Amino acid sequence: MLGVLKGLVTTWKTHWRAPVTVQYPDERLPLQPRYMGFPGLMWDAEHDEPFCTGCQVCMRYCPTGCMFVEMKDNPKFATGESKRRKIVADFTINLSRCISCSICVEVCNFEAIEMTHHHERAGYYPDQVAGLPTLFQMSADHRAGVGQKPGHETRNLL
Amino acid sequence: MADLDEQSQPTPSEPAPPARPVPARAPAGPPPGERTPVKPTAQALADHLALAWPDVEHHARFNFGDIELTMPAGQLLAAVERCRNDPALAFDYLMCVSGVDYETSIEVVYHLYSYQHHHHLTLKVTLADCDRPTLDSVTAIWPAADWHEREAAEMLGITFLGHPDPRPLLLDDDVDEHPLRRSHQLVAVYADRPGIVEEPDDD
Amino acid sequence: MTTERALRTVDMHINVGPQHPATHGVFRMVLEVDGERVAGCTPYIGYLHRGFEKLAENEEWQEVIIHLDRTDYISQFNNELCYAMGMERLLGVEPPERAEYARVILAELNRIVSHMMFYGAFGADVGALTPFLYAFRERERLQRLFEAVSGARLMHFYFRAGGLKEDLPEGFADELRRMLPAVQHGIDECDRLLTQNEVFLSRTVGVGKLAASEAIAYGCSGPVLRASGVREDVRRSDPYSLYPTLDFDVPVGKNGDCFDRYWVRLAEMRESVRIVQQCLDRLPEGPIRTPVPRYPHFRVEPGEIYVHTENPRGDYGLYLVSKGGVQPYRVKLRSPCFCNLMALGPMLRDSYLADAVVILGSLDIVLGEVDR
Amino acid sequence: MTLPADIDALVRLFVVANVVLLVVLVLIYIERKVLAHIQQRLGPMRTGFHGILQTPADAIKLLIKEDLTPQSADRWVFQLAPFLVFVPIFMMFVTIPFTGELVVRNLDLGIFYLVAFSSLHVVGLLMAGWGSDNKYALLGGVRAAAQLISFELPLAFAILGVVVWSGSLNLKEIVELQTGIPFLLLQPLGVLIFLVASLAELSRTPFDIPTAESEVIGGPLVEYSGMRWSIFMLAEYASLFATAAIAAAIYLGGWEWPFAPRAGELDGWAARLAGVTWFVIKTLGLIILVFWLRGTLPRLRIDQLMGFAWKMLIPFSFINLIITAAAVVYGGVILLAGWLATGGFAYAVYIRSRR
Repeated sequence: MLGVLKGLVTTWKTHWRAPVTVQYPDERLPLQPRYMGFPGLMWDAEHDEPFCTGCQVCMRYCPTGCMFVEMKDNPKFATGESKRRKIVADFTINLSRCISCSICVEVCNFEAIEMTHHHERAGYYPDQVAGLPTLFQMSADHRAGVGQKPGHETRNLL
Repeated sequence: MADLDEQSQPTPSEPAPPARPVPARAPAGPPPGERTPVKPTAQALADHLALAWPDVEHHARFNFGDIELTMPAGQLLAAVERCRNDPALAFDYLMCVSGVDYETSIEVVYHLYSYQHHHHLTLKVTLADCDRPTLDSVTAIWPAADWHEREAAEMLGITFLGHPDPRPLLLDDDVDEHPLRRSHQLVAVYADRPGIVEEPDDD
Repeated sequence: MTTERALRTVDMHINVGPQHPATHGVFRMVLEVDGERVAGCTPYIGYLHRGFEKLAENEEWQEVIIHLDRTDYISQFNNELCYAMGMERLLGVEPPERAEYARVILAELNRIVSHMMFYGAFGADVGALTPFLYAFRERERLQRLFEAVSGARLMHFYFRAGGLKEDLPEGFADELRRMLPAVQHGIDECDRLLTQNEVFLSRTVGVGKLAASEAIAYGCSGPVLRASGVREDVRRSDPYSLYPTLDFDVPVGKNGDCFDRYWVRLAEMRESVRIVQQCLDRLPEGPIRTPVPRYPHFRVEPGEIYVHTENPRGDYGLYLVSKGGVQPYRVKLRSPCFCNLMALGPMLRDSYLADAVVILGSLDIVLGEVDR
Repeated sequence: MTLPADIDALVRLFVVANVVLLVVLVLIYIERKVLAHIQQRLGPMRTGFHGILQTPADAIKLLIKEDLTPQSADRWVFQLAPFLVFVPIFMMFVTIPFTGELVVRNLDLGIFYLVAFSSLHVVGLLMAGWGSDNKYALLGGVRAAAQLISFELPLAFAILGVVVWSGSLNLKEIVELQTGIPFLLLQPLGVLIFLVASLAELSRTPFDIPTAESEVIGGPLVEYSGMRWSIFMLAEYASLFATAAIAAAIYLGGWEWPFAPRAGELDGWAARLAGVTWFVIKTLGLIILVFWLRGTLPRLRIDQLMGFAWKMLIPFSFINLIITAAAVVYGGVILLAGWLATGGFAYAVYIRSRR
C-alpha cells in the first residue's frame, strides 16, 4: 500500500501546480528565434526585386520534390537597374509536402530563401501550394515579426 | 539524383556561384579504412585467424582498425560455425547482415561482435551470380539473422537456403521487384507539377 | 469420447494492430490466445516502410541526415551523431572539441527525452493515465531547448560531417545549467509515481523474462539486453566521441523482466544527467566545424565503414559504402528496435494477453526505425 | 400536503431520475477536470465558463450520432444490452436515502435490495460482449463477468459487517446509528474491502480490466456508438454515484454525522438542507477519491485481480465479519482488532506485489 500512497501523494502535489498546457489557437508558446517553419522567399528592397534568380538548385536538392522553380530574363537587367541577369519567374512550394528540413536554405547560392516561422498551414486540400506572392509575404511577415538579418548564419552549410 | 542533375542543368546565363575555398583533400594513399591504426583486439584476432584458419579460403584486410574477411559463398557456413563455436573467437552477437549490390556482384556482409572477447569481425561473401544470388542461411547459428536475411532477400533478391521462414518482411507480398538493386530506379518525385491553389488566407 | 469432442476448444486469433492503442505506431501482431493466455504470436512489420536505404542512395551524403532523423524519430540527435561519425571517419576529419561536447550533450539530452517517451508509453500500457502526461511535461522542457538549438523540435538536421550546423545559441550553457535540476526533479517525480506502486510492480515484475543467452542470441541490445544482466554498452565497449573521458555507470538489471527494462531506462536517465553535467562543466569555446567541402564538392573517398553508437534503444549501426561519389553507394541501417523485436516471440511465451501489451511496451520500439 | 402513495412514489422516482442524469453530467465534468489538474492540464475550457457546458454538448453529440449495429452482430442481444446494464443500476436509486425523508422508498431490506441489484448489470455487459461479434468485445465481456461476480462476494461480506454490528438492513436505521461514531472508525477493514471491491464492481482503475483501453480497446463497448454507448456511460457514472452514496450512508454516517441536528436546533427545511449538504459532500469526496485513484494507478491483470478477490479480499472480509460478530457478543472493544487486521491486509498486499 505504501507505493500506492506515494503515488497518490505525488499526484496530489502536482494537482496544485499551475497547468503547463496552453489554449492553443488563443494562446501560443513563443517560438525560438531559430525555429524552422516553411520556407519563404526574401525580397531585395534595394533593387525592388527578389533575391531569387530561379536557378533551381533548391528544387534539385529538395528531398520531397515539393518545389517548382522557373527562371526568366530579368527586365531590370536590360535597363541597368539590377545586376541580376536572370530572375525568378515562378516559384511554387507544395506546403503539404514540405518537411521543413531547411535544405533549400542551405544550398541556396543567393541567400534568397529562408525558413520562416510560419508553420500553421494545415488545409483541406492535399496539394496546398504556395506561389510567389505567398512566399514573399511569408518572408516579409517573418522579418517583421522577428527581425532576423538576411545573412543569418545558418545558410550554406550543407 | 545524379541523372536528375543533368536534366535540370541551370541555364548557362545563371550567375556562377560565388567561389568558395575548397579545403585540401586528404592526401592520396591507401583507402581511408587502412589509414586508421589497427585495434589491439583486432591484431590478436588476426594472428589467431592466420594460425587457425588455413583450411577456410579467405582474404583478410584491416578496415578502420577492425579485421575484415572476404570469402566465397561456399565457405560461409564452415566459417560462421567456427566463429560461433571456437572459444578463442566466440562471436555470439551478430550485429548486422547487409546486402550490397555492386552491379557486377552482390555482397553480403556480416558484422560480428564477441561479448566475451570484445572484438569485432566483418565477414564478407561475394555472390557472383546477380540474377539468382543464393547463399546459406545462418539463422541456425545466430537466430538474430532471421529478419535481417528476410529483409535482404526481399530487398536484393538473395535466396537464403535453409531459412525457416522466408516470407517477405517489409514489403507487400505481391511486390516482385527488389528495390535495393542498383537497377531499380526511383520515380522522379516532381515529374508532375501540381496546379497552384492560392489559398485565401490572412497573410 | 463425445464429451471430449464437445469440450474441444479452438484457440482464437486476435489481430492486434496496426491500429491498436498499444502497438506504439503501426506494428501488427496476430496473437493466438487460449482464453487470456497467449499461445503464439506472429509479428508483421513494414507498415511504415519508406525505403530509407534506397532514398539515401539517391541523395547527397549530407542530405541523408534528414532521413536519419526520421528513422528513430524519438532520438534524432543520436542517429545524426552515428551518421556524422561515419562520414567523418570516411573523410578522415575530426570535429572540433566544442562540437564534440555539444554533440554529447545533445545526444544525452535526447536519451532523456527518449526514455521519457518510453516511461509515458509504458505507463499507458500498464493502464495508468498520468505517467504519459508527466513524461511529456518533462520532455517539453528539453524539446524547447532543442528547438532553440536546431530550429526544429523533432527533425533537427543539426549534426554535420566535421561538426555542427551552427554554434549553440547564446546562453545555452546557462539555460541548461538552470534546467538540469528541474530535469532531475522531473525524473524523481516520475520515479515516485510508478516505481514502488504495488499495482505496477505486480504487472511488471517477472513478466516477459528474457534470459541473457536468449537476448544475445536474438541480437538484442541497449536497455533490453542490459536488463537481462549483460553489462554491454557501445559507449564503453567500442568507445566513440568523448565517452572514454566521461564518468558514468552502465545500469544493469538482474532478471530481464519488464520491471528491469523499465528500471534500467530510469537509471540511464539519471546517468545521462550526470554526463550532461560533466560536459557542461568542460564545454570549451572555439570553432564548431572542421572545414569540409561544401555541397556540390562534398565527396567521400571510396571505402566502407560500419559505425555504431549507443542509442536510447540500443546499438544503432550504420554500414556506409562509398564509391567516391557525391552520394553514398549504400547505407544500411542496423536498427536496434528491429533486432529487439525479434525477441518478442520468445518473450510472449506463456504470458497473458494483458502482458503481451506490457512486454511490447517494455521493448520500446519505434516503428519508424523498425520499418525504415 | 400528502400525495397518495402511488403518485408520491412516481413523483419521487421522476425527481430521482432527473437528479441522477444531472449528477452524471456533473460527475463527468468533475472527472475530466480532476484528471486534468492531476496531470497539470486544463481540461475542457472552451464550452461555457471553464468548459462547464462540455458534457451537455458531448451528450447532445452522442444522442444525434448514428446508432450503428455491426452487420454480423446478434441484433437483439446487442441492442438490448445497454438497457440491461442501465436499468438495474437505476433501480438501486429507489432506496438510496439522501436524507431520512428524501428517498423514494426506504425499504426494510434496503441493503439486501441494493446488493441484489448491484450484481445484475453483469448480464448486460456479457450480452454486449457476446452480441457485438467482436473478439475484443467477447474478451471484455468475459472479463467483466468473471470480475463482477467475484467481487460481489467480498462486497457483500464487507457490508455484512455493518449489518451485523447495527442489526438492521434498513439504510435509514443504519445511518441513524452513526450520530456519534461513524462506522468508518469501527469497521476500518470493512471500509477498505468495500472500497476495493466496489472499485472493481464499477470497473474503475485499477480494476478497469473489462474495458482496458490498451488491451481490449474498450471491451464490451467497442462496437457501440451514439445513444447506446452513452447509456453505458450513464450507467457507469450512475453506479459510481450510487456506490459512493451507499458508502457515505453506511460508513460515513450519511446525513447525520458529524453535525447531527440536535432535537429542536434545526427543523424542517433547514435540517433537510443541512442533511443533503452533508450527504453530497461525503459522496462527492468519495467520488473524487475514485477519480484521484484513476489518475494515479495502473491496471491489474485479470488473473491477479481474481487472485486478489478470492485469496485476499474474501478471507479478510471473513476476518472482518468474525471480528464484528465477536464484538457484538463480547463488547465493542474487540472492534479495535479490525485496525490490526487492516495493517495485516496492507502488509499482505505489499508481499503479494513483490512476488
